[in-house]
Amino acid sequence: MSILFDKSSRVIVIGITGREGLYHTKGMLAAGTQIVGGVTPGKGGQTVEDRPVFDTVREAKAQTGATASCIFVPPMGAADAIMESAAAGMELIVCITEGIPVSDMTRVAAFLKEHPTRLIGPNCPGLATPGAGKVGIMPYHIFKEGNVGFISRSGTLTYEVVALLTQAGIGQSSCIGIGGDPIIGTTFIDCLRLFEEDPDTAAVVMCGEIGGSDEEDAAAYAATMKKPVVGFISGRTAPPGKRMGHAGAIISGKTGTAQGKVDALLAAGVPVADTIFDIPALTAEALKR
Amino acid sequence: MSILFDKSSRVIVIGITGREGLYHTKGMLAAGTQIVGGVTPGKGGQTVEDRPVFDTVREAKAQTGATASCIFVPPMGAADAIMESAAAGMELIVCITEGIPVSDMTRVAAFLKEHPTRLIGPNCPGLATPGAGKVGIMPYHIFKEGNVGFISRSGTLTYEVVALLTQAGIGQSSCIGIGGDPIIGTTFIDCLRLFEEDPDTAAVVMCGEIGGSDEEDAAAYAATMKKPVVGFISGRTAPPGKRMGHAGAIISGKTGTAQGKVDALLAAGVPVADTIFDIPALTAEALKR
Amino acid sequence: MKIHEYQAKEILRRYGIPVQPGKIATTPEQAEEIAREFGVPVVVKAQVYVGGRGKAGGVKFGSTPEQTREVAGQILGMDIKGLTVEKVLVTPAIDIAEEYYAGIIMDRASQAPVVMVSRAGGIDIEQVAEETPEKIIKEPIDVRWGLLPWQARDILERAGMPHNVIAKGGAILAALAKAYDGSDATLAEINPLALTKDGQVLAADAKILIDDNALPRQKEYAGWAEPEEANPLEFEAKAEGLTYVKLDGDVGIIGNGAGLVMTTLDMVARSGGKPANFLDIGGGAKAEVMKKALLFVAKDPQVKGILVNIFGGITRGEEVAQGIIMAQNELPLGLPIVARLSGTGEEQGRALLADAGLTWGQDMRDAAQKIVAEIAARG
Amino acid sequence: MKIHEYQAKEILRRYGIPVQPGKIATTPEQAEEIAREFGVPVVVKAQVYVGGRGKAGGVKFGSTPEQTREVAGQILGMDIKGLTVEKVLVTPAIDIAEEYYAGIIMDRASQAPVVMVSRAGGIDIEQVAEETPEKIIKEPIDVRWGLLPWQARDILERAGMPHNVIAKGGAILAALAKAYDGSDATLAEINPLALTKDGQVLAADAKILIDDNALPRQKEYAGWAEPEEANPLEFEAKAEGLTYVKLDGDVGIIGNGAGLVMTTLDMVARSGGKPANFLDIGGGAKAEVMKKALLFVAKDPQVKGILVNIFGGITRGEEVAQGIIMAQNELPLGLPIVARLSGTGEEQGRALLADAGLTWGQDMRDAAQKIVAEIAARG
Repeated sequence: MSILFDKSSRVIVIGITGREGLYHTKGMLAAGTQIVGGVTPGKGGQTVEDRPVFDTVREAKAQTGATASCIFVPPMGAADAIMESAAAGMELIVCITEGIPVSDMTRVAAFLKEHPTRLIGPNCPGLATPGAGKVGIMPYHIFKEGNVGFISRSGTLTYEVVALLTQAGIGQSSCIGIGGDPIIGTTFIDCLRLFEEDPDTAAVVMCGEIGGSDEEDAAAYAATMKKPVVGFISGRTAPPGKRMGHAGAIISGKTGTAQGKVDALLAAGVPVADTIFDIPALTAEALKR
Repeated sequence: MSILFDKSSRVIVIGITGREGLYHTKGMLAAGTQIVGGVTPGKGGQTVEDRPVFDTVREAKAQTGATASCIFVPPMGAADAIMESAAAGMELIVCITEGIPVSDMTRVAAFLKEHPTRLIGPNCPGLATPGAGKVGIMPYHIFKEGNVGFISRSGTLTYEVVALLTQAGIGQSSCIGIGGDPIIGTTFIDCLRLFEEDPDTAAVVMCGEIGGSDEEDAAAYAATMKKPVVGFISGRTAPPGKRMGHAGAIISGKTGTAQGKVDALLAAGVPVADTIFDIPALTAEALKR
Repeated sequence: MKIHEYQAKEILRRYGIPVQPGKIATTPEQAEEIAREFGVPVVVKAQVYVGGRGKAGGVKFGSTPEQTREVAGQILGMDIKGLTVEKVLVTPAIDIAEEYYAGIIMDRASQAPVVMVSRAGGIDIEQVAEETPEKIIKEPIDVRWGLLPWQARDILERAGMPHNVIAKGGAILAALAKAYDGSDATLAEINPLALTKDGQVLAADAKILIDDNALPRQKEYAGWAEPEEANPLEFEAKAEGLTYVKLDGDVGIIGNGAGLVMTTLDMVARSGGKPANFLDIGGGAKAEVMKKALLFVAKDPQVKGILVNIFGGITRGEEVAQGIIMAQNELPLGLPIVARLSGTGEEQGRALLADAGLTWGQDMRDAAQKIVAEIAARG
Repeated sequence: MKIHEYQAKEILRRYGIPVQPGKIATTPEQAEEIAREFGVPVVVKAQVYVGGRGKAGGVKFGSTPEQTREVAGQILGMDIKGLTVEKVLVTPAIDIAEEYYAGIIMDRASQAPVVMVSRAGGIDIEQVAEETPEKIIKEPIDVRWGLLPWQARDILERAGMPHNVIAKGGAILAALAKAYDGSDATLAEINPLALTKDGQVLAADAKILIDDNALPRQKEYAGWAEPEEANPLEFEAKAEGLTYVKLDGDVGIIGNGAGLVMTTLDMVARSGGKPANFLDIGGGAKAEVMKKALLFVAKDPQVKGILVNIFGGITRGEEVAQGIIMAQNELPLGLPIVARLSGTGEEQGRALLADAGLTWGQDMRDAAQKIVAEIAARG
């Protein structure tokens, strides 16, 4: 029915006592997510929405049996929260925080090689499994249960496209916002692999953007997949050398152009939507294959 | 016939163009050691004693098929030379240098966990296998081929005791100076294990000193060995809290006392010589067992 | 964040990398004085945030103090790729025997900084990478250990540097990696790393980019910020906390979320318009932020109309509508605005816009087509 | 290398650890002035390199500036365990609610620094370790990552610190680990880490030992060196590059190699003598070094005879013998010297000694017995 997250997932919110953490904890609870507690160093012993708050992730995991962390910690402390969650043995870590220094993320990347876990983000909207709930900040009402996997680097663009799919009657199995930073824990190709193995996913929509070469790598893998993939690339009008909002959305020299990514997807047999309005039709077509 | 080093070992000298490096390169050559080259950054392309000098260990290994490094690099660069040798894939690294900052050695210790190799030292006289040669600075003429393994933390004390053994007609299989620093690559217990497995060693003499608990650990292992071990501990008159020359020779609180080590050895069934003059007799007796 | 050559060299100096002495002049007279102090010949180098200063005439020799004043006078005030030269670096000329390239750059693929070294120094490394990639040695840094001195030497050796440079060069490269890490750089390069005829190795030119995300903990370097772009609007936007990129067209664009704004630009282009900018107001923006964003976009004299595209999640439609209405009175009369609001507060927002007589679009495509049509209608 | 409390606190301050302000006074009048500046009450603390200053009367309160002068006058010049107090630290008194212990110490067994934290602060941690080891949380630092902030908080939490201290305390502990690493310490401890009644967390006392081997790269801290021991000979030896330890007996001992010298001490003791010192001349010493060592050992007024024990490898017997002969004229008349030379140059050395009428021993035991006998003979 889903990848990475389902009804059995037990989530703790890191930074639960902050403004953002608290707001989205309520949203996740409303979506039916099992929030079992939270962590804010120095505020252990308090409760938030009737959930216990702990000083450390280790303690939170020991007391609540949590399997996933959702991180709303300010940028300078977020890498630390990721490493703490990984060391505590969390299976899934979703880091929402935007603005983490890239050198911190290089350390996180090295640390995660020694601490097997799945990191989504940072600088991402999180993930949702319609019918089971969400981890992160996606507006849950736009989803519809179904069999299309969805992957995107972006937040609001995800909402736009998911809303279009839902409007067109196409439901989703799981929806992953992988994040707009240059260094992220989970890339397109990782998600494609997971969806390929998920019995409840029949097709995948991936919305890429300029910068890096994750879309190209994913295209090469998509060519080998049994399930159909539909692509979209944003930033076709972006000039080189300019960071388009996302730290990762930048064309450097000749790498990371929208055209290069579109070409790679097409070459891999992945139909690419011209505008987001073409995505539902291409997806419906893909589902027929 | 030996542990760690034999006639097939191919040695490069790191710091070969320095005063110490050059002097002891001659000594090692005189002892019959296969010195195949040397390394001094910036002096690649030169030769020393007809051996080629390289800028890097990687290059030296590639060109000469070296299997062991002998390090004579000044203290501030010695840890770097150890790591370079380990990364280049040396099987054996002997670091003679005294005075390496202990924080450098903590990094070396962590690095070596990821780069399997055998480090002897630092702050040690190296090792010798009578009949095959030596790696390091031990005076080679004191040795005699035989079947007693010898381990010591100290340099000149080693020479004294080996000379006494040789005088008494007791030859040695291999002789290892493990070094007097608090953090060393190879400890008593490591050497005991190697000698226990060496078919050409019949008994082992270990000369410990105050500081740390390596002798106690070795005693526990010696109790389980098939081969007899003879012990000696120096520093019985050393006061607590004073560093007796070796950075590692210091009694801290109640740990590291000579009496504690003697007691541990005796409890493990290891006879302990009162003075070094008693070592040959105890060894001869052990060999009869 | 960009910094000037002289500032990059100051960072390198702090990490023990040999750099010629140098001083900044903002007038020709100061340049002359510095030339007297250091002794001639000197090099006078424009301090602007662009490459190719040499070709543009922004780097000149001064063989006497008087001539130094003269060439400084030519360079100061010069326009290089749209940037006015306001200061020059005056530094003793060195007798370069060979030039190398040494750089550390953040590499997405390795999720780590990568060291790059080449004997083909002094020229644009991207050109080398394209034409003769075999002349570049690249190796990722294991951030757990940092670039160890022996690794630095090993890289230089593999890059084919002569023996006599390996020891000095290795120390410089290892220090460059420390400088990169310590200053939270995303790029730190020495180009050329010069080997002088008298056997010195030093950083003859340097470039460092600092991670914007790290500026809160790099307070000193954050204080070095200057207008970075030919277009001062981008600098102003940064100061006001807006994520703004200036583009060439005439359709001002505001949205929430980087991916959505980029997609909106594409949609405007596909509808026959030309985007004038990228502006992301982020998540949960209030009316005040929306108003500020509109007024900011309108500052660009090229802008002939503005498209606002909001998908409400945390951002509420009525706040956006209120912001647009608040901005109306302060915006140039008759500047067309088309808004598209969707999601949270969509109904209230649209009602507010309708009451105020403002145009709204049914969806992103509809809104894009409307603003393009309105601009075209007004000529 | 030992440093004073006020210097340790200066290092902690550089790493952002909260420490009360403090100033050093060398006269009672200065102490009074500082008390006026900070405002009373203040604490006046003897700055000497030993523990237990409090019990020895080296820490006193000043509730008025005048009283501060008075107590400073009592403390300055005081003898604490053989050391004379030459300076005091004057610092505002704080209202401590709870005391913790936080330390980083080099641990041989883990080949890494170990963090130690305890709620039983303010007292000797070795005593806590012995009597109530369960009150100490110990954890080695993975030097590849350093002590990460979350690990610091986790350790505090496990040590049973109250919730409200975890965040502030964690930042302090992580900074302490950085200070330890950055200053090449072998020990860095805050004891007590004080929680004040107004909710502050600060380092009320601090102790740092710096690795002697690292002093060449810790130039600033190396410059802080002062005589460390009650016996000034050890400090002087250090300055002269001799590895010397003062002991209680009357037999001066010189040898080459730490293990050999230690064994020589044991042999002298076993022969009924009492070693006056440990002195290792190292490998390859020349005659000049031997002479210097002899003259140095003879400075100790307790020394009644000297044993020289050399096993020649790189060190040559004739050099040693020449050194002894050269020293003879400058040594106190009639001070017995017994030398034992073995290995390289043994024959030549012995011949030189015999010519000069000096005693030599056949081996280490013989030499030890001879010097003990000679001293005994002279009473």
